[in-house]
Amino acid sequence: MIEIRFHGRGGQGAVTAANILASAAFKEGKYVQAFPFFGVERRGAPVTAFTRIDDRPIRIKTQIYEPDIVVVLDPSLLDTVDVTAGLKDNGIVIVNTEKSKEEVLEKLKKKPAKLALVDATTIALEILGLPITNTAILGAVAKATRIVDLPYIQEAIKETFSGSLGEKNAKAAEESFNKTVIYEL
Amino acid sequence: MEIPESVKKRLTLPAEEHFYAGHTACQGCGASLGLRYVLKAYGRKTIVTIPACCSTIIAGAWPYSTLDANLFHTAFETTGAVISGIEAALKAMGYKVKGEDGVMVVGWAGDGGTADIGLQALSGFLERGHDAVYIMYDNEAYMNTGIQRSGSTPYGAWTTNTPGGKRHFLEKRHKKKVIDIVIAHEIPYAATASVAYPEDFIRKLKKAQKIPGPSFIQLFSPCPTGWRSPTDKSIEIARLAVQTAYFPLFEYENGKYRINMPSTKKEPKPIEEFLKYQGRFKYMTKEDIQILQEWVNHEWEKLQKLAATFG
Amino acid sequence: MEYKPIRKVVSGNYAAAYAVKHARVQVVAAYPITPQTSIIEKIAEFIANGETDIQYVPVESEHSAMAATIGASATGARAFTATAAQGLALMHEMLHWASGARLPIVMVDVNRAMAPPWSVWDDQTDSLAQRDTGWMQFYAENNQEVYDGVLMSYKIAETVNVPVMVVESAFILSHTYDVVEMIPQELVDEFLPPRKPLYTLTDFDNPVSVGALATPNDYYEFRYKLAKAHEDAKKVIKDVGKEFGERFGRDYSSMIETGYIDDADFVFMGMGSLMGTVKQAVDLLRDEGYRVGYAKVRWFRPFPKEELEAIAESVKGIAVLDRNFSFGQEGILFNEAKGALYNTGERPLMKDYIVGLGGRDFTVPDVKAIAENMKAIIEKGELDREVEWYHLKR
Amino acid sequence: MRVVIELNTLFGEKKEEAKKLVFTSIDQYPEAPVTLGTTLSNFTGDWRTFIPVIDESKCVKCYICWKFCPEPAIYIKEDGYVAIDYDYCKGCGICANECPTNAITMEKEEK
Repeated sequence: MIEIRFHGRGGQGAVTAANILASAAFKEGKYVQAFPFFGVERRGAPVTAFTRIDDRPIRIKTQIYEPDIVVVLDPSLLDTVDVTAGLKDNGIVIVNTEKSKEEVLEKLKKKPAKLALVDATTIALEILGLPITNTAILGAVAKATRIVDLPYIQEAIKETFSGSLGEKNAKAAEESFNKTVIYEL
Repeated sequence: MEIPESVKKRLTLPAEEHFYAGHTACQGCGASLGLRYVLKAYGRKTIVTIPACCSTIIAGAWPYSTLDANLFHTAFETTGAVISGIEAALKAMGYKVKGEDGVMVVGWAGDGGTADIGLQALSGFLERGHDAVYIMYDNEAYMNTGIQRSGSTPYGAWTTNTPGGKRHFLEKRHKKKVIDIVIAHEIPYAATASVAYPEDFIRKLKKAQKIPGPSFIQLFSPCPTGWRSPTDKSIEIARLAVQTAYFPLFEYENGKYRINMPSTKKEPKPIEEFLKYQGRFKYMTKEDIQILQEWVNHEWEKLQKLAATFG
Repeated sequence: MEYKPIRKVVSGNYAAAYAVKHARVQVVAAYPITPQTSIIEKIAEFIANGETDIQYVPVESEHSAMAATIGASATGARAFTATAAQGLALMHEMLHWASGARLPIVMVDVNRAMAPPWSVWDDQTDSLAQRDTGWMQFYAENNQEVYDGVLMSYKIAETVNVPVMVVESAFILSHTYDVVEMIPQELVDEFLPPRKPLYTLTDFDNPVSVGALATPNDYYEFRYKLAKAHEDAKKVIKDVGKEFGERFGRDYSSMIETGYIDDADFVFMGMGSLMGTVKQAVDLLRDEGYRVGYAKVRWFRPFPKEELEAIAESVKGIAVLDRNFSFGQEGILFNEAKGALYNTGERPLMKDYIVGLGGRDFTVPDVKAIAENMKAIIEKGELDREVEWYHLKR
Repeated sequence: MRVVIELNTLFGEKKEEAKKLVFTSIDQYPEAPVTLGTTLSNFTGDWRTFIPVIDESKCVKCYICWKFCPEPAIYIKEDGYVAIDYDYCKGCGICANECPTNAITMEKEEK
């Protein structure tokens, strides 16, 4: 079972990202589970969301404490939230940022096995005209983790957002896939 | 037996009877008369909902029913909600609701079940616009539990929880204007009616049947037991309530007010006329009567202005 | 028609909404409350898209939600509502009305803790406090069981004319997306034909009055009829559960789902979503050599006394996991289970663990810790204490 | 005085058919609390203290009494005059009070 934790801010679509990732994995024939941190967070507050992916039905009904993968949608969270809390030793961290590998590593409490960086905000602004990074970041997830192939993610995005909005978001994911830089640490 | 054909055309009310005798209403009960009139107006293709009130008992204890129509008994505060559900179900099941040949969905609730505990459900029913008729039979107190004051009890009335006594502990608030609350929902049709004027009541019931959307009728309904009045005076008292303008007859239809006969007569009788047969008012002082008279005058003037301005 | 499931990734609440649509419910009257609201939002979306002709009554309170649902069901329609916690408590009076009038309403309750202090998280006390209202109660472990539970419940309710509450966990199911196998409409229709009401309010030639005053001479008999209906429902539940399994591959023929009972020293017994975590943990414990099993109580009302007795016969201990509490006594399932066994002579060691109240996460390590404690109790042959507030900060 | 009870009533056959329903075994009860008969089997006439008596010579066939009877227990005969079903009349006296020609009087009933 692979467990993924998303960190974002209310309104950025972390929960939607978790759901789209689950849907994409489901399309690949996996069993999935996606859920928000069961809180009462409002727009702008830090939020977390989770995705589980497995080859067998997932029975466990708890929050994720030791993720395999952490996805950070908002770079400012690195300063306020311990995003690597509980991260497995071979864990992957994916961050939306324009900062360098060194700058990001300095902010992480635990060094991941793999770090993936992409400026998803700029991609989102260019393609969607909005700083909503949930779909763009999923391109980076596809590239860095190989748990789900990009076309499935794009398909799941188009199911979530209809018409041209879906197309644009799918394009954002692709753009992000291409621009993501991966560091094996 | 069948009413002779020669007589039928002379009757001022529908001949058919869908309200069975043998019920257990008190002698001289206004509510039982009101229910009889409702079924005369709407006939058997009617679903009546009755919450906790005297009519729960009047309608018959299991296994007997006083109504020759379908009836659902419900909890005190739920009339508005239950008739909403019935109407929705009828529509889902393909029935025509309201109108000449439609099924009539009727809520029949007392003043406590309407003005007090049932006000929220009434409001929901009204604002959602269901095709049903809500009738509040107003006997001005909780009679089924043994005469306790309700929001609809008038100023100066004795009830078992406004018992007068040394401290002159009578009802100190004027009657809640439920019909005004109803009209504030801007429903298509609302009216007052009285058991003393059954032709007017049935005309209003028929009108409510024709007009789509929610309708509301507040029916003045004497209770000899609770009002401490002679059983034979029920109709007379109800008539005096209209003639003194204590309970004027009027309609509100699509934003327009219309005062109905006989409330159109210019000079209402003094309020003492309405009070005279009723033991519940016997503790009122002259000052009390004056306070009630002033309230009646004020409300009557207000209604006349509404009718003149929005008639 | 061959059964080819339609697999979707949906939340527990959406699973409920799909089941309502597939059950061809005719009237829905509901009021928003967290975490139930997305059920009615989804139903509203189905209506807006023209996918269903449900008459939707957006009532002004939960009390009215149940009252309107009762009105609709009495008229003859298949009716649904949903709520949680405070809303369910507000409905309480009308829950009695629905069962007393013998209306086969199905309602989803999203288990949520009662305030104060305010909490929107999972806790079973809201639904268990409705224990004596005459409703049947089905507790779903996962989103699939929410979907299946609603469909089966209509069939069961309409057979015995008793309403059913399908219970799912706040957020843990209601807002968690999971894979649900849905059944094609034609096959649902075969499984669940249109309702045949016990009575309606639409026979205008033979009118009836429903729920009239019954004197002490008759009331008693009507109570017995309802009691008997619950007793009869046990067989109906098993039959419908079996038929569901034969048609759609998911068997619900037992009211308590068990695992590893045959060679278990002790079992975890509980209801709802926490049993998913328990199942996962039991597999891990088995790998580590623990002789442990599980007993997931699916139906709390009617209470599966006979099945419980069979379990009690084969194990030395039962660790009851109560995500609920009856103040002044103990966990509610624990209390029920002990009471049910008293006259059977089966006396396994039973301990009550109060877990997960108000959404406190109940994890695999927690199950393991309880297993450790339970193992020691069985080795010693006596309880350390009867009721343990497991998570309490000490 | 003893009043002769007329066979004709407002409810005719329905009154004839109405009977007390007695349940002596659980199997006789319906599954749900739905009614099975009318209240016509319940004769409320014995509630009376005073009994309305009609003087047909004063009756003008206005039917006001019929209109205001809360039971209802007043019916209209073939000849157009009104009569009272004393099986149901509770003796409230509304009919006498409302009668414009005083054709109905309330008399003390001997039982």
